[in-house]
Amino acid sequence: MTAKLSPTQMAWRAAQDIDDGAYVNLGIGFPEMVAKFQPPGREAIFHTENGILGFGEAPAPGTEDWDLINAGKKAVTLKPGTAFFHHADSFAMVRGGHLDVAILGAYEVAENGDLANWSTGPKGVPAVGGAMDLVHGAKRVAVITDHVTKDGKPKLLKACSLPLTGVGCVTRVYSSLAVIDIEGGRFVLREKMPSLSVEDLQAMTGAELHITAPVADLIVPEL
Amino acid sequence: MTAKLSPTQMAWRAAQDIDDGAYVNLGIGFPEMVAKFQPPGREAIFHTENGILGFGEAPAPGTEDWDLINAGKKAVTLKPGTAFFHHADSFAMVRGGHLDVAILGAYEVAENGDLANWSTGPKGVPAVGGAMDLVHGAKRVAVITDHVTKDGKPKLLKACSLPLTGVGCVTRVYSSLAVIDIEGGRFVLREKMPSLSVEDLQAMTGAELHITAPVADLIVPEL
Amino acid sequence: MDKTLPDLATAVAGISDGMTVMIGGFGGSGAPIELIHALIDRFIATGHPCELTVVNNNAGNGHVGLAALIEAGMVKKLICSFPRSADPVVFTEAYLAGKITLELVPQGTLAERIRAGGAGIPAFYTPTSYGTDLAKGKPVEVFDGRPYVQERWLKADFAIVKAHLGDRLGNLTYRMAARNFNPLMCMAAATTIVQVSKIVEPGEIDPESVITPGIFVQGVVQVENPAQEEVLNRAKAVYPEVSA
Amino acid sequence: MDKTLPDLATAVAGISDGMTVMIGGFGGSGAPIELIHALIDRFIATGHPCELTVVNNNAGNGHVGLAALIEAGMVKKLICSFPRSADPVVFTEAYLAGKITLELVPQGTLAERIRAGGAGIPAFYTPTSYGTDLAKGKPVEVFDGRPYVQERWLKADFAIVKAHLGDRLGNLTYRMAARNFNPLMCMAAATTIVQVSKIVEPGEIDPESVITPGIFVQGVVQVENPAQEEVLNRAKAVYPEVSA
Repeated sequence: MTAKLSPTQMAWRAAQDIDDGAYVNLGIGFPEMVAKFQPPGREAIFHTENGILGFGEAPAPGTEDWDLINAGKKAVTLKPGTAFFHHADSFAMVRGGHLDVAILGAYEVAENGDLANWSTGPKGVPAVGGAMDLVHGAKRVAVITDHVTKDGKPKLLKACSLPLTGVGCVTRVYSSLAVIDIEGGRFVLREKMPSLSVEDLQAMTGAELHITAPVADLIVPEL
Repeated sequence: MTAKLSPTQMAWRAAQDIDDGAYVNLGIGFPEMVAKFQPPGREAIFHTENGILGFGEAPAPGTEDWDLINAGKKAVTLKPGTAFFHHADSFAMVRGGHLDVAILGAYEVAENGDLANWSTGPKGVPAVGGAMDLVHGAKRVAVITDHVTKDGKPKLLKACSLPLTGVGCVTRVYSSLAVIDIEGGRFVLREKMPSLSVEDLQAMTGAELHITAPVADLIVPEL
Repeated sequence: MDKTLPDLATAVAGISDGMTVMIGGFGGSGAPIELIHALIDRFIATGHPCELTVVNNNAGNGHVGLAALIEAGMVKKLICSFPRSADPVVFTEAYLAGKITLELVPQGTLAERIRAGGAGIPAFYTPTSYGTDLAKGKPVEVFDGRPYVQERWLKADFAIVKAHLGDRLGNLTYRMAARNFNPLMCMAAATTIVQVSKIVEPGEIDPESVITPGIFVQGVVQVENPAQEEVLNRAKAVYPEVSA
Repeated sequence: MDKTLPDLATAVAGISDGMTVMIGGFGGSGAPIELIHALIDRFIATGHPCELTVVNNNAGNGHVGLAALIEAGMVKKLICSFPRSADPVVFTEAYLAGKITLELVPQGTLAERIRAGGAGIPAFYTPTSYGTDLAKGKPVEVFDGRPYVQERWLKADFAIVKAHLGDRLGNLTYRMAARNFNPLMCMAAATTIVQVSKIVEPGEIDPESVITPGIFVQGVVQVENPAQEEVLNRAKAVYPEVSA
């Protein structure tokens, strides 16, 4: 089995690209972990759709205040400088282009930047939340995702097969095997697991990987 | 010369139609005086476009706070329960139909409810302020105006000749000679100065006055 | 002017069959549990109101609050962004059985449609949902070279809302992230009824800190120490309680 | 993160020729007089910035603030709702002489266009101005049987704004009706610079009472005891002061 990054490690890698003072929205699930891995000396300000800017980490169990939760309905804490606002103001921040980065999960990403992450098809109960707003609002939209599905099928594709969340919105993918930019409608490989050849990676990718500069090793600490 | 109401008396008459607890916006100038004449036992709540709900009367000269002004840039005061808000929220109140009454001045009013009160034509500097919003927002839009111009020409007309503020928006006119409703595209006479015959009033009015019920005497105290 | 109401039953008395009702809250935070339960009580006693269209961000959790309203069979249609929760069984079963209709709306679009309803803006354009299934059938217009979807305002006959402090004029504050959709829904409903933890005298709320000015509120009822949906669900509460 | 700026000159250094600049305030209340005067100082010293498009509710009063900016010849176009004041001579003369262009916008539409710019809404519909000269050339659409005018968002390169308290993260409060357009302009400009009466530590502003969250602000400069336009005008002040 190929060595691959854990979700925690992908979150760590994504965190390295967040600047000091950046305004960041982290999607429910894996992306939420990015907040834990801010490099020393950098402090991003986190936004949650339900109306908080600049919240802190999870409280100790038993000390939760259920009026102080994030978009995933998990309890968070206050920090000096936190601000509360209503949902229309919150999505003004999102849609108005005021967030520097949004990091989301993905079912599929296409080489033109299309993202599918909200619906696996017509069966079951559809749920979209704030994802469709986030992909068209933040200055930079990145995705954290396993490189392939549980069945080993590529998640990075020429075109998405699942219902879209947004068109041409993703610019960087942090996968379990590589860091890939989306530029001019193409996947551009930036970093890959050192143990993996470009050919092996290409075989697990559903669209052509372009190489425009030396590909760096994707090196992430044990976490 | 015909006996006619002073602006203060017109304001008094308009005030009699404002219910207890009504949310009211009073235009700059004559309409502002309406606030002074609330009948005993009734208390309206006044809105000003620049972001105050529930403000009080003018402060004593010399005690003005120039951050606490109304839309006419005149100093006002706080009352218990005053609220401040920004301009978009203020006009959400206006445009969203939350005001019960707006009372404005007029250059001309047409029998279909068209109002002209912002521009006397292409010369000079045009200025509109919040009038165009108010006429399409409040549940009831009334006008306080002299019945005729300084030259004795009718201000209540078949159609406005000046640039419009709003289309079909006025429902009641408090003139210096009469109280006239606008219903179904017609002027309906409700009250007139007792000294004036309907024929005399008609002669000073630019469109037909309809009478659908007994016309009451317009009786206003000396003020 | 006194907008205070004596009790929860009076507060929800005006809601009739077939109405569109906005219910505040994001998940459990800011959810007016006691007002919802008062509405269920009325339905159990009288068979009304039913056939409601409910607007909420979610679709209820467990068997209290909005989930209990759905479970009681009072809701024919739900307009929401995220009908999932820790325990979404009530909505899920009703939806899959075809007993309830769902209009799924992206969260920011939902918020903006409600604000637009309150602000007298009948339609607006947003980049959100362009090119997706949720934009199907909606007009698209290009501004400055970028395509946008036209969305319509959302209004309601009633809003039931949870706030923190309120005065008899209807001025409100909220508590932390329990603010969420509540101030918007106050604006967008013909009649807005609010449960507050405490009714205070006019002037006790700093005029700089009023979040919802009273003009957007028609009734205020005090509910001290309101229930938190999350706490109820951890205790596996069911409404109405089933007698043994 | 520290958005505080050392002085007024630094605060306005980024404004260049031809930019669109939103200036907060309604008449004198909330007008950032000191920031405007710092901009005039720079123009006198360097000849820049000029050819500005300014967005404000009014057009200045007397010979200070926005009126002084116009009098200095720095403004080529004004977007406003009400270019009248107690002493509008500066704008009036410039306008009648054809030295300045005016885009007249109804006040609520101006506010909503600015909010739309900040909220990523490229266009919206309003009943305001339908059937009037100010709707000429704008698309009209009928919703639910009523006609509405399509209006476009308004954005700016810079906003210069007056607030009351501010912290180094950019969180702001305002003072009474000096709030007016200021919070909206913070949202709609690529760069928003704010003069505050006092810079406080993060957390000193109650998170419930933050009116402008820091995400909308790029720079904060302290101006203790800011001038009030009304007071300056009653004293017949002129900026820059003419030496004897």
